[in-house]
Amino acid sequence: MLDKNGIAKRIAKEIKDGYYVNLGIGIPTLVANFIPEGINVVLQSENGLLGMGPFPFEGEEDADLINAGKQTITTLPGSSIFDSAMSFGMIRSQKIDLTILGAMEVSENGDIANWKIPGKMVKGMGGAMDLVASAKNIIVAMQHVNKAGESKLLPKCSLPLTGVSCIRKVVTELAVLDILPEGGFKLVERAPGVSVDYIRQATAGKLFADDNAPEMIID
Amino acid sequence: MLDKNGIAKRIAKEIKDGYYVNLGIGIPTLVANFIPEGINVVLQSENGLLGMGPFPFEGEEDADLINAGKQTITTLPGSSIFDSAMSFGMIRSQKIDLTILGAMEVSENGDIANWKIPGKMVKGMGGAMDLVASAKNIIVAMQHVNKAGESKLLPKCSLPLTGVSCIRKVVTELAVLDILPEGGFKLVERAPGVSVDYIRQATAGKLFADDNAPEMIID
Amino acid sequence: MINKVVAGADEAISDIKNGSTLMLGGFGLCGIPENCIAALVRKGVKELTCISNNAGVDDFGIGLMLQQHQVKKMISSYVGENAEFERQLLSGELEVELIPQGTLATRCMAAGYGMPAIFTPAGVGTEVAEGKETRNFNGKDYLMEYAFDADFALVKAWKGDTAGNLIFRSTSRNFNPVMAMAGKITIAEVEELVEPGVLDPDHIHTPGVYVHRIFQGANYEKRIEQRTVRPRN
Amino acid sequence: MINKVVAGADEAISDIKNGSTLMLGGFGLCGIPENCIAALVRKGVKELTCISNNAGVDDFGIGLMLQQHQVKKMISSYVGENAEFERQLLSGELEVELIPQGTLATRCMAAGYGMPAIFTPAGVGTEVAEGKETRNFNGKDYLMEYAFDADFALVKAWKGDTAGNLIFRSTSRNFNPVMAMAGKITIAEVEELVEPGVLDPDHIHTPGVYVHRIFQGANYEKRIEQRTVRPRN
Repeated sequence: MLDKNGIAKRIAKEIKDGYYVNLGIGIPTLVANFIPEGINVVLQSENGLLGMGPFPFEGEEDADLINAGKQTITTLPGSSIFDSAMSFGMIRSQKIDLTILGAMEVSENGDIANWKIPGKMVKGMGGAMDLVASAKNIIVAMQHVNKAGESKLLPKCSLPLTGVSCIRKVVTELAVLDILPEGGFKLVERAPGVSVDYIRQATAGKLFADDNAPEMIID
Repeated sequence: MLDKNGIAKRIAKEIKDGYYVNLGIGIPTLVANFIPEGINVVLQSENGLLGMGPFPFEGEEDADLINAGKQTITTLPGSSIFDSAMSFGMIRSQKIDLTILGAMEVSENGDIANWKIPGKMVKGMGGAMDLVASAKNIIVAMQHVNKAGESKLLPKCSLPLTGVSCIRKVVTELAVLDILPEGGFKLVERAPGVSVDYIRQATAGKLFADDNAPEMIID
Repeated sequence: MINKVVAGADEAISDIKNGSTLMLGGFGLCGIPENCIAALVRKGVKELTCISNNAGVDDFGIGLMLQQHQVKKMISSYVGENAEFERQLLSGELEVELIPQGTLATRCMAAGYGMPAIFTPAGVGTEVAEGKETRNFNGKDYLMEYAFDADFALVKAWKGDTAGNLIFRSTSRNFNPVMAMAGKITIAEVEELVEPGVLDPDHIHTPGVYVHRIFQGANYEKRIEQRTVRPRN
Repeated sequence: MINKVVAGADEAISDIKNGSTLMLGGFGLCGIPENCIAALVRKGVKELTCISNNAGVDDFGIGLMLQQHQVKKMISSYVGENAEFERQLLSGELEVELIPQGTLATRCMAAGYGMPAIFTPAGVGTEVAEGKETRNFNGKDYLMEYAFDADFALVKAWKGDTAGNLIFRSTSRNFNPVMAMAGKITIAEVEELVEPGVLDPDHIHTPGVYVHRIFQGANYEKRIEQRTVRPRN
């Protein structure tokens, strides 16, 4: 079973040389720490930056330079700054190769719910609806089951949707799963030490799982 | 009867302190030479400049700095440069207070034709259709009659239109005329030495003319 | 050039009235019009509709106006990190319209560019689409969203000149340029106000034609919401 | 950063084929991609559809491609000053679609911003409106105009870095940034190519994500169409 860093590490392997990538808040942010050496990747922050660098050294924080999670960050040589309209313009026109974001629920047809729980205070969707509606390649980083032990990979989302039929890959603490165009989760890799049966029980949506599905290789 | 400079001079009197103004090619360009002293006006050139200055001194021409008539020009302190989308964005959102342009024909309901003569080589409308469709205040600078002696102020335009019901004021070699919201040209001022009868004969469209219409004062 | 300078924030916002619709630039607390917000609190105008990506924190940004019960409605994409906001929302005192961040930015741009409506795929098939026209182009569904109609836009820039030209610094740019274009009256506060000619025309982000009033702000606090750092080695 | 550098114009345009749709930046002869045009003439591709505000003059700019009969269709707002153009047009060899300049710019922007269509009042009630959807918003009529769909955008910038970031100089900016955003493949030629980090991130007009190939051009002629000067006193 993977911890958060393990999920981030596994997702990092999906990033290819030359990709522009948007990382959501939470586990997706951790992915930046595991981008393989020698691969040129540019991180977009939707508040208006291409080429997001690491956190600043202590004492060098700049209040005018933050990411979409409102964290102080840095630029890199070759960074560019732009306004919010251009930022979502490049998202809508699919200039971003890969979007990685978290989810509360994902359905077997690729719907995602990650912004609202009825009855609880709703903070808002931020840029998530724009990202999922536009991105050509979206990976969801999430826990396979919630704290009550219920599957978050469902036949149909129960929570209000963020986007429809948009997710194609999910990475959880248990597995890597593709969402098939015709519907259903396809088990691609198991987390180390996790059995196919365990994944089957943790997946409420339709699962296509080969008993010989390979274990993932992370490091 | 006014010459071209006279028409430009008279139009310049319509420019108020604090105006952003777009000047078309031809007589409108001459208006810049007659903007009263002490009035702060910013000229927009729709190829992407606010704050158009005079022609450069000989030897200081810059191929990268031209106006919409493709003439070499200069900037002024406080000028700004922008792309064509923003330029027409500010035109459409009515940030330009006054547009002055030429016309082949104007009708009594404010239609304008100035881009196409069927059977002749058509060069294009450039930015004229955008300007007339959006500007809140448009003055047409034109000759009252064509070379054949026919009126260009008509009940209805005969040439293909550039814009519909958009012109509110016309300045010709003979007169200043308002176009009334309910239709019809209203004589506001006569050119020096031109009689109301003369203007009546030169105007094919409906004319509302007071026999005591004043002569214009230009200098 | 046309001089847009006013003495300060109080003069700049003097005609903002109860019930006005305002756009406020900034993302989180980054690039917010601190001086204008302080002046609005001093003036005490109420029943405001605020279009702003976020709603500040309890004791800074729009949070200061919430404390004084000046806001009737927020139109935002994300409103976390604000206990007073939550209290007013749950009590029914405050109305909130949550819209996707890109839709928010593009509805501002539409106003500035004189486009009455735009099409975006954001929110198709979700509750955001309820009551909106959906239209298919090339096999993909889009929502039609209308340009905003704001009485005032309050923006914060780094440098500005007396003709109203603005330059933003780093990611404090965010929503400021698109809101500057979109306000019927646009008020810009800047850290440094200079004479015309000091700013390179090629570097200007917001041409002065969009800015109706400009002043040099004071005492910028520029609070940081999430101070994240890394150790030196 | 991602390196977008190619050796030169010939490599940059090597996959432009007969029948491709191209956007070409520039206004008149100002800010046109001179090196790319020369390479297209060398390559001899034909049946091109060119989206460009103007069509050059007889012996410069797109006029050079017209001389070689490489252009099937021009989509422009103004095409004067070109005798060969007129000859081909009258002989039926060349197809021309004239559209308002703001519509041209905005249809580029729409493509770059992922908006399938936009609304503009330009051309309402004229022959430009024929066959187009007209829609009324707030009492005013607008035409719906579609985003352009161009295989390649060829733009000319002043400075660029290896990551594809572009800075334009003065009014040679014009259509270049909106076309840079709009091409499926965007090729940028620059007067000066620098390493990442040389250009200030706040000064960049076109972020590198929009640019697929970049090279330093050579022998810029930058011809002036209307040399207008004033005497020194």
